Amino acid sequence: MRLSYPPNIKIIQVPCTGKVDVLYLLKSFQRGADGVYVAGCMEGDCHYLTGNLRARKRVEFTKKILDEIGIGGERLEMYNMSAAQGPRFVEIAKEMTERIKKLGPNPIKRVASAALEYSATPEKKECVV
Amino acid sequence: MKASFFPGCSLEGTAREYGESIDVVSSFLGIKLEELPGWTCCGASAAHCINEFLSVSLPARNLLLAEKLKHDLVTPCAACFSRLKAAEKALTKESKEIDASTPFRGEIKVLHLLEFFSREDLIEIIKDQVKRPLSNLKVVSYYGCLIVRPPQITDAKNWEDPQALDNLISLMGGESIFWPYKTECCGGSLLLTNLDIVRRLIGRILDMAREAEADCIVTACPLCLANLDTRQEEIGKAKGITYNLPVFYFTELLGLALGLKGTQRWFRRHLTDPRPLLKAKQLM
Amino acid sequence: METKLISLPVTVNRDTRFRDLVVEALGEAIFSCYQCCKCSAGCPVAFVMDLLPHQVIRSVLLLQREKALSSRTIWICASCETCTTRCPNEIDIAKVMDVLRQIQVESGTEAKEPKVPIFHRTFLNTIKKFGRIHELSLLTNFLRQSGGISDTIKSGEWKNDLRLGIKMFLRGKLKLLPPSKKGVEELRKLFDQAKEHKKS
Amino acid sequence: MKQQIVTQQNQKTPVGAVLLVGGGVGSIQASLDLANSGFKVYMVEESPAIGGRMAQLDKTFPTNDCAMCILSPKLVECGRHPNIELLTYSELLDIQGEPGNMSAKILKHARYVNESLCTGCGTCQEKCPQKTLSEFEQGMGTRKAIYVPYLQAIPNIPVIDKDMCIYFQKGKCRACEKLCPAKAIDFSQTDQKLDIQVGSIILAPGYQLTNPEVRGEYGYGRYQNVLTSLEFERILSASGPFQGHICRPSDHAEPKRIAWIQCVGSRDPSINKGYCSSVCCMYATKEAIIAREHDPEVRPTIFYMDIRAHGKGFDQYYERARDDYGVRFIRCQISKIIERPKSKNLLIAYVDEGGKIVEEEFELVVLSLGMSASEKSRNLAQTLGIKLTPYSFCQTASLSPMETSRPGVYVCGTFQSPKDIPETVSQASGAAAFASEIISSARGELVTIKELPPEQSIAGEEPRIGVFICHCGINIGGIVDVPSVKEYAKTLPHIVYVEENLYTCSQDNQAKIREVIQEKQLNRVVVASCSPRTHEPLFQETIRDAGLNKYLFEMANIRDQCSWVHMDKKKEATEKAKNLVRMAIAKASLTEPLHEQELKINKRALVVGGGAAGMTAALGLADQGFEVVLVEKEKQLGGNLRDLYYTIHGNNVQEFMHSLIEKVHNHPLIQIILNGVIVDAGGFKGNFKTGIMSGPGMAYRKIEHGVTIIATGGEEYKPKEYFYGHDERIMTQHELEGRIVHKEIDPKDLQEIVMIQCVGSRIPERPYCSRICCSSAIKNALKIKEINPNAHIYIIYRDIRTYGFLEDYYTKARKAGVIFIRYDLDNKPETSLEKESLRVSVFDPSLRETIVINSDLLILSSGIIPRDNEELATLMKLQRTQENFFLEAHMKLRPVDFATEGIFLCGLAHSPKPLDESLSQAKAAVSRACTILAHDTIMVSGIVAQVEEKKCAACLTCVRVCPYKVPFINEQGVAQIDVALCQGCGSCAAECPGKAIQLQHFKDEQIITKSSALFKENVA
Ligand SMILES: Cc1cc2nc3c(=O)[nH]c(=O)nc-3n(C[C@H](O)[C@H](O)[C@H](O)COP(=O)(O)OP(=O)(O)OC[C@H]3O[C@@H](n4cnc5c(N)ncnc54)[C@H](O)[C@@H]3O)c2cc1C
Ligand SMILES: Cc1cc2nc3c(=O)[nH]c(=O)nc-3n(C[C@H](O)[C@H](O)[C@H](O)COP(=O)(O)OP(=O)(O)OC[C@H]3O[C@@H](n4cnc5c(N)ncnc54)[C@H](O)[C@@H]3O)c2cc1C
Ligand code: SF4
Ligand code: SF4
Ligand code: SF4
Ligand code: SF4
Ligand code: SF4
Ligand code: SF4
Ligand code: SF4
Ligand code: SF4
Repeated sequence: MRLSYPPNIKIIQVPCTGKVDVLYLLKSFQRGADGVYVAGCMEGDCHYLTGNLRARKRVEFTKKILDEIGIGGERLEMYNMSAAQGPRFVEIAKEMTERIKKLGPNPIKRVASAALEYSATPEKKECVV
Repeated sequence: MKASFFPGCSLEGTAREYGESIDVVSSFLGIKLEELPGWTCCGASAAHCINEFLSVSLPARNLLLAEKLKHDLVTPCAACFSRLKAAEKALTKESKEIDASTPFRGEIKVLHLLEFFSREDLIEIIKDQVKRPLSNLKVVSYYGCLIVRPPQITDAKNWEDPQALDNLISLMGGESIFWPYKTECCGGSLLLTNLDIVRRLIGRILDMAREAEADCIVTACPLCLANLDTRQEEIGKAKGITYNLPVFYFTELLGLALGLKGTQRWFRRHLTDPRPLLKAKQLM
Repeated sequence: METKLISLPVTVNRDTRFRDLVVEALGEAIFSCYQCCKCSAGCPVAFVMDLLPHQVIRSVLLLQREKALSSRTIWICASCETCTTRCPNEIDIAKVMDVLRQIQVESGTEAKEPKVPIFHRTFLNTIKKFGRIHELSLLTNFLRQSGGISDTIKSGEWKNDLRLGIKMFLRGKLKLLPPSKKGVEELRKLFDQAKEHKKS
Repeated sequence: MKQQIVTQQNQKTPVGAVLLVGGGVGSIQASLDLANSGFKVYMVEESPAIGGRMAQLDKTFPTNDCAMCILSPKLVECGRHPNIELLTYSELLDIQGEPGNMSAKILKHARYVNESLCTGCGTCQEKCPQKTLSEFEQGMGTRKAIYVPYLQAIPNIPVIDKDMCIYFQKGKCRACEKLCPAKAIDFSQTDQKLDIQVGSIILAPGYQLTNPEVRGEYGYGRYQNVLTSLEFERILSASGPFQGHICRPSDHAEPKRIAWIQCVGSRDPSINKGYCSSVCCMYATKEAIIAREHDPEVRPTIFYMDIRAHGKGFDQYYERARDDYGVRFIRCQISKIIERPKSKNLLIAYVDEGGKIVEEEFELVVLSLGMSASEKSRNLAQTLGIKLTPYSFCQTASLSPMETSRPGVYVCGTFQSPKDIPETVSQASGAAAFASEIISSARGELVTIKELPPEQSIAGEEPRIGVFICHCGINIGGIVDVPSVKEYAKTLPHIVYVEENLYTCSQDNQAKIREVIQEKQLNRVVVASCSPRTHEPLFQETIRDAGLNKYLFEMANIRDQCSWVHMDKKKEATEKAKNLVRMAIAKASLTEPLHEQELKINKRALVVGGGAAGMTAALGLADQGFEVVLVEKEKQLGGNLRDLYYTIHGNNVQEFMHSLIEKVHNHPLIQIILNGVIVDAGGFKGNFKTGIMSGPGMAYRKIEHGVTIIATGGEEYKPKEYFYGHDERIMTQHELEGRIVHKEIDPKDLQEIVMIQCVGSRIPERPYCSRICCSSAIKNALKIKEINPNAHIYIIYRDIRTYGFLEDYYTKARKAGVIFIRYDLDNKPETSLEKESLRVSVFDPSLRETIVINSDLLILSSGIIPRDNEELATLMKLQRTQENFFLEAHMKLRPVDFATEGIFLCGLAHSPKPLDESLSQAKAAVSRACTILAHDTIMVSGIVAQVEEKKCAACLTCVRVCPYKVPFINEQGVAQIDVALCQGCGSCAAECPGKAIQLQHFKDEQIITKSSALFKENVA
């Protein structure tokens, strides 16, 4: 299935969302990402047992930091999806893009919009889109 | 084409038009249906209910008579068919002491008239002879219970979705409508004892035929026809609807499609008069 | 604790004679019933039954003779053979009904639906007398035997029936004269033999 | 003596190859086990691709994993494995020869596509003008005349369906030939016959759905909205004909009221399908749950007879469906479906809980069809001279369900009996153990081991990056302006070489990449193409062949994540492709060679537990030539077998046990330690060290071993219910069996016996089904009936769970007159115990009245609980379920592996199961263990976490976080991570507060540089 989603989304692979560091998320915003989301496996389905649960905690934590420093926690999100959920992947990509468009560009920079996705277990994630 | 014919008791009474149409149609098609001489009642639903021995021996007597004549035994009634087949199975399973001097050898077959009319050679003839195609006539086929059930007895192949009547309708140029109540029970055996149950059963069948947008119903059994035809008015009245769904014997429709004489006379005998419908469809 | 009892507890019987009769007529197959209810779910007259077909089988297996024989079910079963046709365990439920009716009739007690056995008896008597069924005689005899005439009058049904009767008559559907008594002698013999084939 | 020599001379040496028939999940598992333990594998699959039925499923119970996600990696592994040869679109015609040395005749159908030229680009499929219904989509979707059965199919090579192809039928077209960029279409191909030499054969041809038309009353084929369960799986599937959108065929409306009818074509002796298909109760439950998840307004109803949730975790799944998802379960077999002529809705009449007839309308009905052996596999069995059961499944020995009637030919999966995926997988491993046992002396003889050039050092070099950008036919090139991406790439730092290819992955381009690496002295390679999922290993292999470390490869995903998903936005897609290439190059410039550590493997195995499972595992490994240490904590071997006398199939258990014990004792490679207690454990896959105290003096020994098999078993639950222990007439099934055998009870003296099922099982404290007690009760009831046919036996049950062919015994028991009475948890039977009388009263839901039975005996079918295993679990860091059974790595596809590599489990330690299944599982553990023991060394992945000791504050964060419990604080007081154990998830690195941990290949610097590369232009 080749469903389309907005091209402003770029994917960075990590072995597991458990690898997504608070640092990466913050750095991304610092460099100019307008939005970032983390796409992990379904809860309870983590290839590495509990990585996605940890990631969620970190994302929640980073959202707070973003709120405090004035970038806004809404620009960051964590999603869970299985590799079979192509349509959901697209839906999320669209939803996130819409959300970021509404929020406008990252206050740190002035140029166009881009979102970054940290995606786990690449071999699973892509087979659907 | 020759066969022994077991008319069953109702052909001279309530099902007169069935008998008449069978005569006319079969002689037109060159079939010799010879009434089994000395036949007696098969016991119908009564015998098996209260007397095991009679339930086999009553039909068996007829079967043995027929075997002597060496022709297959054809019957137009579902109940007779069912009883004769049951006897046939019982006799071939364990030669019962009905008449030890002439055991049943199983050399003849018991056939329902519908089966008989579905023979390939007859189908070919009918196909060629249709004079007045039943165009635009939307028909649902009603087989009832005992022509098909239970398959161990009836040897029916497609007992949950029989096709013989539907095929004949299509052959005659009518529109055979698919509906789910082809073999739903009409309560025939309870007609005289539990009329209210029967009314409910018939009511459901009529309702479904209406829902399927049928113009009429076709059957192959005197009891089924009697049930579906005679009680329409009273059932409809209780529900505040007019069914007006004529019920035909398939041989009557054959007579009509083949352009044979006498159809008027048969149709007059129906309680739900089919003539207005046939006129409306320009089939009369 | 909430109790779900509908009737008093029944102590399981140890006397298997009743069940043995059914098994004799039907074979061991009846034991294989796993109470799937398919027979009942497909029975066209289940809505008026006091014991559903699967319960009839169950009562036979649990040796509850009275329950089975005094049921309305065994008489209003329309012998449509739906249950038999579809039972996954090849249990001839329709035949179980027959056997229970036969046992009931022989027991001499009154049936729950007395009209039905009377009808069947009248039917067989008509055959015995004429060799074939004469619808008019059957009808009148049955009404007389079952007290049906007064019933129909009471219920007002007679108007309906009368109207129907007249219509049938007008359409030539009522044969007035009984059939000639072909083969009746032979049949008598069968009826005599039948008496020897009682159940119990 | 002389004679022996003669036969030995005649006997050819075994062939180290195995033939697998079928390409379903069973076959895939067996082939990977075999190929990874030193054997050559040929896999014959009749369809154009492997995957079997599992590839068609949406999710899988009881974990709801996506079937394709968990299967796909295995498919890819099979497709790429140097020792597995896939013979798809082929069939086995005949075999000749003796076990160990057979020759197989195979017919390879013409594909009309040259397999070595085709790159799987899909152009032909796209352009072929001829459409037809897709078998894979169960006729609900379409495919072309030239097609690959499904998206992720392996091999990804199309086949021309001759009957549909316009050229073959009418002599014109050849569009595919014209347009194939690889010139791979070959209309001149013909069917080929191959002869293959193998040592043994495994049959895994799977099942087909039972024909729904056997039960005409359900109207399949006549009623549009009556579907088969497999059709419904496709409807649920996101890659299915409706993209996972639930809609019904008649009008494509979204059905809300959906009904499932169970046991269609199963448990139906009237059509010679007397067996239970074992999976349909669970898959219907699963489909109902998923339908609800797709659309919360869906109201699922399941009409069933018994819910057969007899597997691990199944009862909990069923209860969740009922309680959390509102799935309505109604116990009634349906007699008929009625389609309403206008709405095409479906009417179903059923008997409700109160014994009333109810008619209800549904918008969609799914028939839970059972499994049948296909006619083809029946024919195959006949040609091979293999006996079939009366139901036409493969006949096997009753205690060895993988051995067919022909020596050297084994079976696994659903052709042996209906079963789910985990059981198929486990049996497949078991069959692999059998198949390899007879050829174990030829291990390693036919496998290919690649010679690699030495790796060149790049230490101190500046990055010199080569970039290869793929057009993928028109897949990429049709959308993305590849030449401009190429020009752009040239402008980026460290770039030495850029090239565009039509197909970067084609054979000749692989050679080209190798050349360029040499020529231009490249030390990093970037490929911008399809997807790392399928192609990364290929390119890594290519650069390794050229002497570069494989971690110096990086991929930019410009097809799956760019051209395919932005087809309508060519300009943006090209921009994005540039971004992706820039990011990949940025990361590549920082990649480092990683070294996979090579560790020696200790070829000894430790088996813990000397019951049936443990002994069988020990023997299996020893017969494969490996040394085994078998530890049993009791003073003798046997476990539960010691007081088990007969199985339901009539096997003599004591005889079986004694011969097993004797074999174990006499095997030169098995060392038995009785009265052994494991007191410490350490090490990792290939190199474990376990301390055991044993013997009367409790002497301590340290055992070094490469693998561990846990077979610590389970035991009977001692009931607290129903006056157990208060009266000698009340006992468990197990006790009854013993007393009958020892003549303490004479069934002839008994008139009335009551058995109560699920004692101690399926209750809140122990929510699982013990799986064997239904058949144990039936076994003992039949035993009593055999001796005393007049005994009245009443079995009071909740659901009878005689899955698979065990159903026949249930039928047999009923026929013998055993009466079954159902109860619910909130209406349990009650016992009253007085001096003389033992009375059981129970509400009979059929007659809806309470029945009282004056019983001579009350037999409790008590469940199985795990043996005390807490200490062992802690020592070996093994995971357990809530109920304390051991927990496997993955419920579906790794049923006998622990998450910790190198440790396996089997028997009752895993979950309750009958003897034959314990034995199969023990064999499976053997096979899995062999995949490690067969090697001399193992490579440990380079992607592991490393601690920078100076930065470590010993805060214990990593120790807590690691899902595999790898990090520990060493003697130096800093965290240490064992590379052999680390799975490379990176969780520890992400949480280490001092940033003392880095995950190789995904270092902070590498990831941040890569993500920052996206913004370089913007910020600059
Ligand atoms: C609707 C449905 C839902 C299910 N859901 C689940 C679930 O959620 N979880 C679960 O555990 N199980 C589920 N199952 C069961 C699961 O499908 C099986 O357990 C599993 O597929 C069995 O695998 P197998 O390898 O034995 O056979 P198959 O998957 O049938 O594979 C056999 C392969 O052999 C090939 N083949 C056949 N004959 C030959 C021959 N003569 N020569 C060469 N090749 C041949 C076939 O083409 C096929 O590719 C479900 C089943 C159904 C019907
Ligand atoms: C009550 C009961 C009734 C059964 N009835 C039937 C039946 O009728 N039909 C049928 O087919 N199957 C039956 N089974 C199942 C069958 O017995 C088992 O499947 C089979 O025996 C396999 O058992 P096992 O080897 O996994 O475990 P067990 O037989 O339990 O053996 C495990 C062994 O491991 C030892 N052990 C435990 N922990 C340690 C440790 N830490 N260190 C060392 N050793 C340890 C134990 O002492 C024991 O000897 C029954 C099982 C039970 C419990
Ligand atoms: S259908 Fe057959 S098995 Fe099912 S309850 Fe009725 S008699 Fe028993
Ligand atoms: S035969 Fe009797 S019990 Fe059976 S389905 Fe028909 S009416 Fe019901
Ligand atoms: S030749 Fe056949 S397969 Fe090729 S494109 Fe034409 S129809 Fe399709
Ligand atoms: S077009 Fe050629 S290379 Fe591409 S998939 Fe088809 S056959 Fe293979
Ligand atoms: S009881 Fe068995 S055959 Fe019936 S649906 Fe459940 S698993 Fe399938
Ligand atoms: S590497 Fe290129 S040619 Fe090969 S599949 Fe991927 S994108 Fe297509
Ligand atoms: S008795 Fe045992 S096998 Fe049967 S359902 Fe209960 S726990 Fe499961
Ligand atoms: S990378 Fe994962 S598995 Fe490895 S030590 Fe860290 S947390 Fe554990």
